[in-house]
Amino acid sequence: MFSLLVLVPFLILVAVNLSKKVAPNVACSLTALATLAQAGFVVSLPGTLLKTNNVIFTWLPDFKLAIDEFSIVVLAAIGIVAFVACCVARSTINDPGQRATFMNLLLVALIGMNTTVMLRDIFSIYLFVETIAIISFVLISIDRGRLALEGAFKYLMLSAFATILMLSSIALMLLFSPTLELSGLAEAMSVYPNPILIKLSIGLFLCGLFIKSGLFPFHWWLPDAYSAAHSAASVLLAGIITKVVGVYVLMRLSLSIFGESLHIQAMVMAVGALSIITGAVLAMTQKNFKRMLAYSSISQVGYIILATGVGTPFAFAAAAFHFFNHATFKSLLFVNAASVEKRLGTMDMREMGGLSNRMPATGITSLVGFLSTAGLPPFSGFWSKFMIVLALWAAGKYFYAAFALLASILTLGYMLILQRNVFFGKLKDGLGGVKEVGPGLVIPQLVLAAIIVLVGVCFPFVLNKFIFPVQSIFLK
Amino acid sequence: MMIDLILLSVLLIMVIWTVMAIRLVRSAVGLALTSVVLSILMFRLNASLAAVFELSVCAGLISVIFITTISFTRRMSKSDFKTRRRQRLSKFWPLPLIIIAAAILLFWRHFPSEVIFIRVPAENVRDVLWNTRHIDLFGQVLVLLAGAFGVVALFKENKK
Amino acid sequence: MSILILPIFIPLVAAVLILATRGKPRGLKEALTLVATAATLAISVQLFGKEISFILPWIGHGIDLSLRLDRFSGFIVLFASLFAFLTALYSVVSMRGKDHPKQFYFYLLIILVCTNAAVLANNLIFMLFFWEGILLAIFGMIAIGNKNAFKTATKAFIIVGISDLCMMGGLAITGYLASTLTISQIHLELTPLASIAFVLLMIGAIAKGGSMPFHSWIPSAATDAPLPFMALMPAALEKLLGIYFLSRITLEMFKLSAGSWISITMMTIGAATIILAVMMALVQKEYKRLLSYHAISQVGYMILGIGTCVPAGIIGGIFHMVNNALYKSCLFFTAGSVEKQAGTTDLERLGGLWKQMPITFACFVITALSISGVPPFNGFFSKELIYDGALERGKIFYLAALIGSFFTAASFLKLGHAAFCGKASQENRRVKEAPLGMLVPMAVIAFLCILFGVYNQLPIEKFIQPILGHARLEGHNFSGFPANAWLTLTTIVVLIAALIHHLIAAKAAGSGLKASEHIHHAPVLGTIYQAAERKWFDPYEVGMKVVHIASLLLMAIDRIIDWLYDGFLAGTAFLASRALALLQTGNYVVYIVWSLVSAAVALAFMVK
Amino acid sequence: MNVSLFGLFSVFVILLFIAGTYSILVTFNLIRALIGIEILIKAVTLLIILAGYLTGNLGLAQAIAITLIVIEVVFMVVAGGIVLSIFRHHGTIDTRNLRDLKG
Repeated sequence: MFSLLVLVPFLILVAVNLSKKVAPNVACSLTALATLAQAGFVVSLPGTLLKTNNVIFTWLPDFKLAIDEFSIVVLAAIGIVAFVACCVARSTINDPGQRATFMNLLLVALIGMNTTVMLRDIFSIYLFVETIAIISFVLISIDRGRLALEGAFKYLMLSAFATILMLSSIALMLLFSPTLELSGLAEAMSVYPNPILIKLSIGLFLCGLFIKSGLFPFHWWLPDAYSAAHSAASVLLAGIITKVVGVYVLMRLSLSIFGESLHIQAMVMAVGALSIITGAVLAMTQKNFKRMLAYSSISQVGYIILATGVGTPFAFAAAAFHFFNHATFKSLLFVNAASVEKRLGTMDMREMGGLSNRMPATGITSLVGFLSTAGLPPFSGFWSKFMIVLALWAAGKYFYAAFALLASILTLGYMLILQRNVFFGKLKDGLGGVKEVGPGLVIPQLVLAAIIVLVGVCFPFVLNKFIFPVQSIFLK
Repeated sequence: MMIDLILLSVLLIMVIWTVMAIRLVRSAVGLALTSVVLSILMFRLNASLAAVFELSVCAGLISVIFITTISFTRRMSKSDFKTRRRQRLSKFWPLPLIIIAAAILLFWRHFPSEVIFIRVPAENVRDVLWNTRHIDLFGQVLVLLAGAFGVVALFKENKK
Repeated sequence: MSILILPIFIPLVAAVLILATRGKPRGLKEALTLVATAATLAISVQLFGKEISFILPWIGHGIDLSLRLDRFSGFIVLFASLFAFLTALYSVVSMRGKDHPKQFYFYLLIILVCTNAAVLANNLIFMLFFWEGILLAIFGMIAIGNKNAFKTATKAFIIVGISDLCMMGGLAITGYLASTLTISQIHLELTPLASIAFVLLMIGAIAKGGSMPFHSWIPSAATDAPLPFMALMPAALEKLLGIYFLSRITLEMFKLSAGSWISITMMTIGAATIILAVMMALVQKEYKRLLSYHAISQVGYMILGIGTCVPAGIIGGIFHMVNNALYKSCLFFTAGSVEKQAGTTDLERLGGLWKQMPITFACFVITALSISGVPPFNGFFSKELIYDGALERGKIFYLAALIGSFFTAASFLKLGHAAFCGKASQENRRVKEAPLGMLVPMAVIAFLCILFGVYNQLPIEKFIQPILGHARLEGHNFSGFPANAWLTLTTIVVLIAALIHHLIAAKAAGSGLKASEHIHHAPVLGTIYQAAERKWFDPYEVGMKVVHIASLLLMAIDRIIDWLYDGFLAGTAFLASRALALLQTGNYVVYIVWSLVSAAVALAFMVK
Repeated sequence: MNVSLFGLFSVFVILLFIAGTYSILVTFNLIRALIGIEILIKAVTLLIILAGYLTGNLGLAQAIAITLIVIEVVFMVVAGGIVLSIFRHHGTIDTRNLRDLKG
């Protein structure tokens, strides 16, 4: 069953490219259907998964993939965001050839992400992460604009350094471990006598992941790439790709091999906290809509990393929950940005104002995304941030708990600035003729807003069905 | 041991030449030569299959890619070349010094003096690739697909 | 699903439906309210006497939707539903032509929902949720009254809100001490911390009941809020809820002994409330305001009774709660009838109404006799039990209760004399009897007053004694006339004294209304009354004055803090933002250097 | 013997890292930056093969190295495409043109 997650996009990819007659719109629809099906399939899983305990499965002999409760949360997020990116691409990329290429790349990225989530081998994880990174370079520069190419090249350079760091780490791991499978690796680490080499290898890999996920002192490429990318690409990139290649992998590895040392936990938490504060502070003075969202993304990812660093099952579940919520509300905000860009043709916030009057659906859904990001009840973001603070407190990290609470005030601050400048306040002169965007963009906005509200309102259900089971990974 | 030292030194010199060469084409050729020396080192380390790949793909294919890319960009004029030479010398002269200083420092400190290795029974690389790591083969297919679509996206309508 | 959820669910559904109605089919809201309250009443009759518990997992970690029905909560739910039904019936007529009927019925049902849920709840957090819901409903209900109503609503909100905050603190400490949030599992010894928790919880409970010093919103609401609200909330449901919770914490959640300082505190609060509020009531010249002060005064009896911590007092307190809810809501109903028919409740303009409104008058007489404690009406028996309990603990409390009784009788003689007897003024000649829909609830309650008096075995043996259980009763049976004949005799003497006092004073002053003037203008009391009329004894008003002065004083400090937040902090944040943005130079070489330096620092930290 | 072999190789690998990083940091030429990355990847490949040789786990090490070479090629093709596109926009391959996104 789970191999369908890889097979279906692959078959669509083959079918779309084999015959030349297939219009890009058909590819769009097929991909959208597949991603929706993925989200639905994954969400229906937990009950059966727990019953049959069918966690590790093989495809060909030894083709080991595994699914657990955490993978399910991530797979659902992948399905939703890929669906949204599909819709956005359909209505924002005008050139049919480019659209077809975008769809192909999206499908390859989808296969890559789905496989990454199921992998349990550190080199294979690196390989798929690199594949997705290469796709991201192309996605960013898909319309070959001047700034987009600049962003793509910066990402490429920083990503190359991340690659080198991760590969050096893998080379060091080969010295003390006969296998690169995560469980075997953890075992080898526990018996190997030289702690410096182990810490060095873990540290190198972590630094690579920090670059890939865009955490504070490593974040440099992220605002440039996000703000310059085509809007469909930025939805995909900000919503899920960076999160899977960086944050998901970090969380997955923290389960088996990072979790041991207190030093490492302290460092991960420090990086997370730094990202929270600097991302929020930097977002406050931004003039570019997407750039502000990019900094906000750094800040929110900081929360996930902070919770991951705690190392308790509850904190990890909270991080997984925030992972999902961040994927939904950040992609919602990026879709809002795409809508505004489609109508106004610019991302400069000084030229915007009062758009909510002219674009009611965009304005209201952006409000939902904003409230969820700022962590106000009853939206989903409130619950996950609340859980993170609780987990920090329960683990005795009082300083970080207070810090996370105070930092949400900053989040509220920059989000208020954003709303005031773009959607509310007085309508700017010359924007009187702006109309609401078409259904191609309104539908994904509504879908995402509905998910955010539903997850927030049905929190107890979501918590018991999806989030608390994540804790059971620690027992396995 | 001695041969290794010599080969490594040659590798390092090749790299320095690659970095410091003034014309880009020479840099690309330097890179190809670096690959050749590297594959010889790999042969010495009993990694014959990887060495063959290194020789054919890196020394061959990647050099071709670089030279093609370079040929698409504008060629340097003679006067340009002379000014560039002065600039480069002023920029790159620290590199050999840094390398020598770092080498002396590292050897003098007996860098990593004691590292314990976990030895494992040898396995054939073909077995590893085909039997235990075919997920990597799938990944390679995916990378190639990504590259193909990337080339389509980046080059397709450049003629327009 | 359990049947237990129905008393909460039915009114909730009806409330939501009412919100959804448009004005089109007239009478739909009223019909919905009547049907829902009647259904709730029927179910609560079914539920009464059963013991069921029901748990629906909600958030987990001890916070569950957990309900418990026992003798006590079943009894409270029964009466709450009864009063809600009667009030709804009364409102159908009395609210006709008033503003905001939709909101009124919505709040009425929500109050019923919250009361039932708070009473049935077996989980502290769950209870608190609905307890706060009542606060919001009170605010909304008062706010739809007349012009001043919003101010009064704010006053009520702040006073009740502060006491609810105390209660939240108490709940937190209780939960911490008991390490469970399930009410039925909490049995705490009175350690110092537990005493603090108890006092905080008690503040929440008695403030809900309307005791001093949390009373001052009630007289204001009496003139500003819609009248059925007064009959429903301060007269009935709030007493039920407040005293219910007070009894729960006293009898069940904390192990309270008769000699503890908490018991003395409660009795003192009770006695003080009785006397102070009744003194205020005595000099009122407005029908509803007078009643509202009695609503405060009577709660003093209940707190005194429960505070005695002896069986007679507790049974008396709970019985008095029921009786008070009955006659006080009926008295408010008569006030509503008079207001609707005569157009005013100002006692100076009323008089001689007994001819025009005989049934209303009859109901008034019965309930006034009840509240004054005349045998054989219900008020007499509950007061006797409280006297009995108070006498056991100290003569001073008994004396206070007795004085309260004297003034109660005096003020109701004055009220009846001024409103219904005497000479009818010119404008009152054409007043007619109230419509049937208003008379029926009054008559039902008046009948219940007589029934619970003459046949007091029914409420005491069926409803109240099972709450305490046999162990606490020590084999006594508290129904029937008091065992101590001296008590009865003293009460009757006091009542007769009140009557004589009234007759003499009324003759001297020339009218029934002015029968209390000599007290009003007595040497020391006069100044106290003057101060009270200037609201010097109203904690809320005094607090507001202090706050006003303090706010003026703090203005300067406020400016500084404002600068700190607005100028300094925001400025720092923006400055930091700009400074950090300078690092983002756009040159990827700089990015790489930064990343490598940070990686080196991170590695050094980790390998260290 | 083995230890010193590891020491020798690792020192040279570090020197290669220094050379590659230095060239990336100092140059203003996009293609030269890519060549710097190539050098870094070569150093890492050597390190991986060395680790495999030292532990006898050459099968795994070679498999990794081969996969790495494939990634390297695709990476370079895409990077070259981006560099060429940049060249089409600016007419040069000077990195100083890539400083418009900042703040």
